[in-house]
Amino acid sequence: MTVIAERLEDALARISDGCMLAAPNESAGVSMEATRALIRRGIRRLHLVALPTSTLQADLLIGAGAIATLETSAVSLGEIGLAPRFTAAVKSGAIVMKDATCAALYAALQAAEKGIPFMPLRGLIGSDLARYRPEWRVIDNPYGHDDPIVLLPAIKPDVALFHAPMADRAGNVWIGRERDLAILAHAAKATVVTVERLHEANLLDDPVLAAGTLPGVYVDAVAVAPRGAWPLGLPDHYTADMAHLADYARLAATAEGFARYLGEHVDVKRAA
Amino acid sequence: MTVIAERLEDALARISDGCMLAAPNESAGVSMEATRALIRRGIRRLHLVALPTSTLQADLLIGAGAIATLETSAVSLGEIGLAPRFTAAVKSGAIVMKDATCAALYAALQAAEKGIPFMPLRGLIGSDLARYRPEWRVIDNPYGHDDPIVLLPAIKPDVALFHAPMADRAGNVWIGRERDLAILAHAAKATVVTVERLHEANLLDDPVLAAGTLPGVYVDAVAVAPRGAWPLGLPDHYTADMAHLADYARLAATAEGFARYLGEHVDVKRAA
Amino acid sequence: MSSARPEYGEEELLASVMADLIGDVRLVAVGAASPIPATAALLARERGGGRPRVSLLQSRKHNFFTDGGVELFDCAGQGRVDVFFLSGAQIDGEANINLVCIGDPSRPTVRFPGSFGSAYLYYVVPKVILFRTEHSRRTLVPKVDFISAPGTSPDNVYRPGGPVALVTGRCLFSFERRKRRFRLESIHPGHTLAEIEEHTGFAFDRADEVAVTPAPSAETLRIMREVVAPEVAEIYPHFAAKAFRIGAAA
Amino acid sequence: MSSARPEYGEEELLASVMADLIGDVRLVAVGAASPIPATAALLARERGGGRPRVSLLQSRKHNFFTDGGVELFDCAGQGRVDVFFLSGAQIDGEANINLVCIGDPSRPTVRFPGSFGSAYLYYVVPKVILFRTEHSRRTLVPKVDFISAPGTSPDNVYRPGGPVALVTGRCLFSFERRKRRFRLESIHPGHTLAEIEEHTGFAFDRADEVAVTPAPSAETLRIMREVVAPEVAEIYPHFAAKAFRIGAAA
Repeated sequence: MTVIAERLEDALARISDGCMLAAPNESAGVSMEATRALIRRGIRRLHLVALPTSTLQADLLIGAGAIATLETSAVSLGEIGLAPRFTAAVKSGAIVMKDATCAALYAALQAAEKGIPFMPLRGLIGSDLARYRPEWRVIDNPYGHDDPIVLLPAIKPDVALFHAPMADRAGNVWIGRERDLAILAHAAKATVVTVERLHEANLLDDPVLAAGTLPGVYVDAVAVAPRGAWPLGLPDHYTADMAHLADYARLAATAEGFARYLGEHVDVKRAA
Repeated sequence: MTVIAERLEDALARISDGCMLAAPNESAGVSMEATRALIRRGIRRLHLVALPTSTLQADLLIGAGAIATLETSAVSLGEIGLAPRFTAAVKSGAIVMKDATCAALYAALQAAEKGIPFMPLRGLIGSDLARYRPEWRVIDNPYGHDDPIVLLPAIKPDVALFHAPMADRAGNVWIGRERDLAILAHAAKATVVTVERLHEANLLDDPVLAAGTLPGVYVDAVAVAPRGAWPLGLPDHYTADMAHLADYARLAATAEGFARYLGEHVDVKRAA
Repeated sequence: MSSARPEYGEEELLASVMADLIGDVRLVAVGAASPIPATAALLARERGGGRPRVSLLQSRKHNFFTDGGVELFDCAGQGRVDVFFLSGAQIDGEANINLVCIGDPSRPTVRFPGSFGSAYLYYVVPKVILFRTEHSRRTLVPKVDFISAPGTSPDNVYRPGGPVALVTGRCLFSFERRKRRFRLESIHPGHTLAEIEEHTGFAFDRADEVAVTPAPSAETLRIMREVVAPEVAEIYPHFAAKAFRIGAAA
Repeated sequence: MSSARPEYGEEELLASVMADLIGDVRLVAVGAASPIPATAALLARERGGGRPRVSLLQSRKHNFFTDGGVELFDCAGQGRVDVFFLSGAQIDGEANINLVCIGDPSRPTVRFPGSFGSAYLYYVVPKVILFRTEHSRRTLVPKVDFISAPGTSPDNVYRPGGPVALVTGRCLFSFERRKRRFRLESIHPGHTLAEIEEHTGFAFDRADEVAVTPAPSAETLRIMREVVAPEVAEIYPHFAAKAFRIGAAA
């Protein structure tokens, strides 16, 4: 049964040092509140899979020393520019960067979703991405003639973590058209969700809401975190806090500035 | 651009003799109105792919001589019993029956959805289904050791045909949680939909409705057909007409009775 | 009906047996046209205070899947579906099931509806409970004519799942995968070993003394009739009318 | 700025060039951080009376996908996405693009955000329009340091898609897949062939006389400013403020 946690920290208990953590990008719903709580807890050695890209979440975790391996298709601060801690960490070799491309990450997570060991995918051949991914095997398509195709092994995260508009007390989570969140939850062994609010009725009782609902069977823990994506946006709810992100980019340009940012915005929990 | 057809027959123009037609089962939304119209038009030699099973739709098309090949996991009339025309046609060899299992049909259609030539799937090995499907190839899982796994070639239907609650004038179709309809539309080269009614606003403008909407980019033609799933049900809208289905089962037990059913319920169009 | 026989119907007994077989698990799924398994699953959920979660594929209300028909199979592939129920037009002593036909499949003498989800779910769901009320040499055969799904697989075939039991109108068999044989666990009240041997087309193991299937407890009967029966009646009105004498105009 | 130069900005010219490149197609998709391609796509849609359909991935209003981020890639794999836009930190003369790094990828001297969707979409979208406003020997190089996605593939590699053109701040190149070379098609008003040769790091083909890129027509400018600009401003307020002098408090 899904735990509706009183404290965010309780919901995050199953995200342990060294685990493979999967998260969506900001257009689907990033739990920044949980990300800050994990940093406060001092989480270490994460293998972060960001589907398919990341922005502040990866940069913050990297800067805080929480990430050993990052697997994603791109990290930047969007219109604000490069992600400073990501860039510095890759250049210094502080993290292992597994560069991917969006479609390959989707396919590998969908392989886990379907319980199959691998998924074939077009493209990829001749990209240097493949040179650094020996696990991407090229086979001859059994249904073609001299037709090489890449196989991608399934990615099965230990935990998926994201933010969504609402959940009910049975653990059903309304994700709307952000189906990436369903792929993550289906593929991962466990799923932790923060939500803007609890919906008092069962989301599955209304056929219109049910169409956008991830069933609680996939969801291990839910915690309420109003504006939990801040300073990123949540689609149809609030936009990104661009001024804050610009401040972040400025501070995070140096290790000292980043430490100051952590002190001001992460080390102390926001007032509810 | 999607055509919102004045006449159902116009929407069906792209479903031609000999094509591969894909349809969902009755728990997702079967367009029985379109099925009757196709029979009236005298359609022939269909390769029907029923995802993952069928009931009256396949039986009616078979009885009317419209089907050359049927690819599905089961055909019956549910609680009413066996599907009489299906049973007779398989026994006499009048149709080619490609027996499948639900998960294999989903995987093969999802291969088309992902633009990949095949999809691997667990199970299947040792089933006699595989004995009659030489196109289901067994390979050794490249990520395992002595680990045989079946590959299923993609199924790419020419046309997907189904019934849904509503569409808007841009061709967006509200399918709710019946995601099988999206798989069919994504996999097929063209999609024809009948709906209970037109929704005057754009379905994508409302985030809650958008979560259950198939975008018009996949939809070639829409026609309005109130109670278009009758005598089958449409989830959350109306239930199956069990008395009518029982009558059908009784009549369709013989070729003569089936001809009488066609004369009474198919040859003449229902009043709107 | 013997005068010593407690006051419950055959369907209630079978549902009670199946509910006990479900055990303490997270998720039970029930396919179409399965009123007794549906009753058993809802009974297990009610007795477990909401655990296991139950998805009745034929129900709108008791089916929590929202990703279409594919979700059951994906969910099972992920290892999340603990229990599923399968039947067979024929079931043989190695737990192979036939849902397709008798005779040459291209010109069969008898044709059944088809394999449904069996050729996948039988492999990946850890506890598959086989059920077939009709216990006869017609249904329980030495060897099935067509293997929709095999009871066991060679060691190198990925197979986390498979049959654990077979519930019939006469008895309960367990299945031992290693030995590829059924074992008679208990005989339903009112039935005999001789009768079971007469009507079973395959050989099976048994103890010298075979137990009698326990009758449903008063509490189980109460829950089944008061809480579960109305839920089942929404999906299977004819069945509920017969099994529980409730609902259904027909 | 020459006094003969018509009254339009560089962004308007580039959007007009890209809109012409789109042609008569069914579906155009535009990725994140692509304000000029977004302007071009919306302009093409407006001029075509609703055709092509346009999906701006960064927009809520102008993104019709409802199946999550995966849908663009599936849709492209199905062959339904006719046009996409890609950029590169480096682009070389064989249309290889680099979005990853310079130097050893495990210890690069320069690191870019990453490959995004390029290593898939570049292969399957029939018309990929490359764009890079900065036209310099830093961006247009003889050979990229890292191939995020190759401009061409061997004949046996499944590749229905690939680059058709490269739009820079100075000119328009077409790309000839067979020859694996760019061809200078037209030089933007105010720029010269000598300047382009000086600032391009790779060799390219050209006619003896290279055309001047046509200025946007008055009607195109009107549609762009009156209809498209407000739509673009909702997604890219800073860009719209600069390019169209509208909206955006900042």
